[in-house]
Amino acid sequence: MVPATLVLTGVDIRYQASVDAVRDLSLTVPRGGIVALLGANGAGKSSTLNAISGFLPLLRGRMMAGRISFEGEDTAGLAPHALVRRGVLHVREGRHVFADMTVEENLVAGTFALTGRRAVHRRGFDEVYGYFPILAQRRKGQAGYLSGGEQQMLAIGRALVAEPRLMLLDEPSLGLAPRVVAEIFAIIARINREKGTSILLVEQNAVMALGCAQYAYVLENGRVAAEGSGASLAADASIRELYLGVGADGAARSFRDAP
Amino acid sequence: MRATRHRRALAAVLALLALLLPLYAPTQWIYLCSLLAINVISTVGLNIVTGYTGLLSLGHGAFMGVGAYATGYFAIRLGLPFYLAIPLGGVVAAVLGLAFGLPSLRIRGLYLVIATLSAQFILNWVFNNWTEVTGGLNGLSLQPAAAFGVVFDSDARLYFLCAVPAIGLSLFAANLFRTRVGRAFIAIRERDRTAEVLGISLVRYKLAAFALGSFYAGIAGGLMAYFFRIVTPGQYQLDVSVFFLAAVVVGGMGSIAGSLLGAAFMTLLPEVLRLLLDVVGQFFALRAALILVPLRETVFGLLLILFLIYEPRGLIRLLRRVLDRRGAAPPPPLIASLSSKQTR
Amino acid sequence: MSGLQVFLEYTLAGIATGGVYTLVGLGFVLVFKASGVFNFAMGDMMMAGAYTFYLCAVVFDLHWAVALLIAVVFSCALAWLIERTVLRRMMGQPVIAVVMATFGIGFVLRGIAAIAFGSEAYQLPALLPRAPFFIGDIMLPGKSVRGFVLTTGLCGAIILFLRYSRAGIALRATAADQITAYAMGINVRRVFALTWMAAAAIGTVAGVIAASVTSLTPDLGTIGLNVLGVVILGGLNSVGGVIVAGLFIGWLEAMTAAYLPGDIREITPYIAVLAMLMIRPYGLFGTRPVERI
Amino acid sequence: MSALEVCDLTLSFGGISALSGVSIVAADGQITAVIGPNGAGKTSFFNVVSGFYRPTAGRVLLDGRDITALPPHRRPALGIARTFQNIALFHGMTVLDNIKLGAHTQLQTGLFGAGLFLGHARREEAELTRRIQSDVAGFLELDTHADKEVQDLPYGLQRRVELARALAARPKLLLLDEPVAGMNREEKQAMSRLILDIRRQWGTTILLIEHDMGMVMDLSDHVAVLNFGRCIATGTPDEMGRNQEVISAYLGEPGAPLAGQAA
Repeated sequence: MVPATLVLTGVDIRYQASVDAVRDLSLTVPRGGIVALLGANGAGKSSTLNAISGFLPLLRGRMMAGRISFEGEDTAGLAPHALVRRGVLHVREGRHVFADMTVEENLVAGTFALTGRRAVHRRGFDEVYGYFPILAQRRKGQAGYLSGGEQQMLAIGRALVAEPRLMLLDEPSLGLAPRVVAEIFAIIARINREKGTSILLVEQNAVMALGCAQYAYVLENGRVAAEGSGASLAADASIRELYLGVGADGAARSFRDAP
Repeated sequence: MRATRHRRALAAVLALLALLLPLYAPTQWIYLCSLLAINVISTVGLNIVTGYTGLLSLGHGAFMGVGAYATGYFAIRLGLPFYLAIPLGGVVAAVLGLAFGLPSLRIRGLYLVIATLSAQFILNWVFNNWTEVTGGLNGLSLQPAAAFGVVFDSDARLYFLCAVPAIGLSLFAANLFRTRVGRAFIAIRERDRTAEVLGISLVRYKLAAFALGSFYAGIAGGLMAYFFRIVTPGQYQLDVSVFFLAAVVVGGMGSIAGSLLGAAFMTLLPEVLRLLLDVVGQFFALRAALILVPLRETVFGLLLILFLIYEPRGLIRLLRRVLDRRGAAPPPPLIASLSSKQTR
Repeated sequence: MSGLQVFLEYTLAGIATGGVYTLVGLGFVLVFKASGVFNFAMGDMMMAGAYTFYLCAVVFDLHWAVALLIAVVFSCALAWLIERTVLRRMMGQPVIAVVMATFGIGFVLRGIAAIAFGSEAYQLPALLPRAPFFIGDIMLPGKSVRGFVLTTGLCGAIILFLRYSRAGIALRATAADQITAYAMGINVRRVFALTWMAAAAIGTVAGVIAASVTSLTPDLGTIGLNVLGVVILGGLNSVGGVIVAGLFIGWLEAMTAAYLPGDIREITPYIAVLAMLMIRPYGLFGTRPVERI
Repeated sequence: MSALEVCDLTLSFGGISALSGVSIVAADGQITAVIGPNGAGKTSFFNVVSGFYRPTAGRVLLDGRDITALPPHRRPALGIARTFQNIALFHGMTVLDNIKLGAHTQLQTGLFGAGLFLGHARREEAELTRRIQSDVAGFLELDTHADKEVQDLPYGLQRRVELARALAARPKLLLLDEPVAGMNREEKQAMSRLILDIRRQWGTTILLIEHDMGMVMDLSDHVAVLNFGRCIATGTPDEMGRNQEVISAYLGEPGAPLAGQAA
């Protein structure tokens, strides 16, 4: 049997200020699959991604328990750049393109992940420009002047250059107009299909995420509150409750009446 | 509550011991302790600015110089008695401090570092070149301080001249931090934008802290003038600023008691170095006199680095940890809030 | 000699000195850009490099190129040591603590140099030919002009390196956003160490040029402090700002030396800084930052 | 009557607009929730109200008085207090000192009074300590922690200290930026009760940014929904729960059909 790309078992994450971010989280990203991680703000979605990509220590957080294994290997203790060089690419929330650099220079920055694997090459760039033709037009322009959607494309493209085996996408829809969001999700699905890249997707835009994910987990207060196939969750009332507070149990959650 | 009462009793006993020092201490001690008292004032002043309010000043030495020269000028040219000349010297230092700090305090902390560094060099140049007032390279020579028929010319009397203001100004500073003023200083150091939302005017409080620190420096300089009875440009150069910076860091940033410890440590250190060099000099053909100054600079620098790395909260923290048996808790970061935005 | 000619002569001489300032400023900005550290010891690192060069070239009588090479290597090693033992341990501490530490480093270097070499001034070997240089009727000191050509070349190389090389991109990426740089697979800690070493190498060259134009004393590093204030105001993020600021200060010093009495030249940079703080508080090229809370 | 009235607020940074034409009214003594997806401009809105950002256009009125151009440190004296999304306490200070800072503008002691610490300064300080102990600390169940340093407290308590600091100013208008982020269900319930108690006890007008919709539905009298820097809807919680535009802003829109669904 082929091992899953990513397996988390019993992961506990805590930050310095003794906030419990995530408790006893287990999830699996199958090879070549798209898995969505949904939940409200502060539910622990970003913390989970940071744990996988090794950023926790940089953010004063710690993994207190549990195991993270990538392609069958335990990745605990690996420095973030080392993980990147193995093919775990984290596209952070808020895009974080290098605003003062040109589009192409941003892509060059992405090639550092290839250090030790193979030399820099243009083919990767062309592929990115193939997925995102708009970036090709802007290749000499400063990234800071791109629109939000274009910056998101660049952030994904920059990760793509590094030939990822697993992409962690943190809220790619953040602050983007619905039409742009649809475009970006279409390309994410295409990348997944054509290159077989496994994807773990953190989203607020539940409809979009469930539309392209095969499987999804819903986090609430650092724990998995629900999980299932994308389609089944989309039909589930718990998603509505999570976001709108008007679930099937209706008024059961009143704070006003609490003693 | 009990802890603070203990601490206050301890402070009272120490103050009493300090005031009675000439009764029991040998002469060399009295000399060193006078110097210590002056250094305590200056260190406390810099601690208010740098330790409590988080504004780094590299011009503290120059502001001491301003106090020394102004005091000398008031005493010699205007014939003012020391009890007017010294406070006025402090005021002049505070005003000059404001003049240099004003443009930068409106903006950000780092610009103050540059402005104070500029103050250090510019003022030093003025000490050298404004001959009519400063006496140029020859400097100013003062008569011993005198008032109401008492002449402060013996070691013991000079000691009182320095110790009384040292105790008074230390108490003044300690009191600040029992009130809204001191809390505002610390709040600015920790998170200036949040402090603003609580109604603290950043500009006003930064200026107040900086002026107060410069005033302390000026008073220390004025006492120094009467202590050595001479004021020369060489006394107030950049190394003096580093000396007091080291005193603040070694003693403990944000602690008045720490300032005392730091000043004591730094006052004794050159003496220890001198002794060491004398001993070593007997075995090797070292020209101790030539080496002493750069050796001191090296050691000041090293102390600064070592304390910043290994005990950023200074000797006072070490002392508390030794005294406090329960002190199992790890030391809190000095300024936790700033750490994450270190680069900007 | 006409007034205009004197003016031009001083102007050109000043700009020539300004080249060294620019170089020191670039070393400073390099470190700041990558790691966010204000290195107040930059001038003293430059002084240490110059003494190493002196030791090799004069005391051990090596060829100047060999001596320079050794000096550069030594400086790099020193910078690596400083980065490793001091700055890396201070990561996460507030800016003022780090500034104090670099200031302390400067004092240690200066003190050690003074203990080892005393405070007398040394002359460096004639690295740069002394023969004066003429532009039309204007005579310029040969050392300064050739020093300027050297510094310009080096500045150009640095700028091109930052602009076009892959390592330059890594450096700029780290400067812009450390976590994202990690996310790109850039070894951020190594970038820090490398920039310190690069700054030290640049500083050594600047130090050797500066010392050969005048003379070598433990106070050579004061140049660093002179430049630093100006650089900070020139705008820390702008390489162009550093170049303009460095040249401007060189020119201003020459002007005050020419037209103002006394040795007010010594404090020219500081007066310029204070004046600038009053007029343009966010720096010559800096803009009021948008702060996010 | 409205305590806070924000009219036609526009805020942009370097050409990118964070808020455009936002008008929100917080009625006196009521709880108004500001909701919307991440990046919708909620915190920017708070930052304009507390004075960090000067809006590009629009006005902020407090009790009818125009405070648009007032610097942030002048606003607490008018009765505005806030808490922060990421707790912004002063580490290295005790809980009591942190809370006392909230009352800064209500005290008078100046530099010299403070240094001498005689008469007035001493009395003022003692009076403040007493008032905080009796009103705020007791109310928020912090009295046993007064002398602890804040960084030693657990997260939930830190949030409470921040709230206590804001209350020490006896504000007329309280801005709460995600007061229960990262809390578990029990802590959220406790905090919700506190917020209701504050309103009941002092009649404070409250503006609340919150993502927990259950809590918003429950606590607020009035809801304003932001999306892409615009206010897309206002009304009662129930109306918002049924508003199609609000629902799609939160759940996302299917938008154009996907080019290719994953297999």
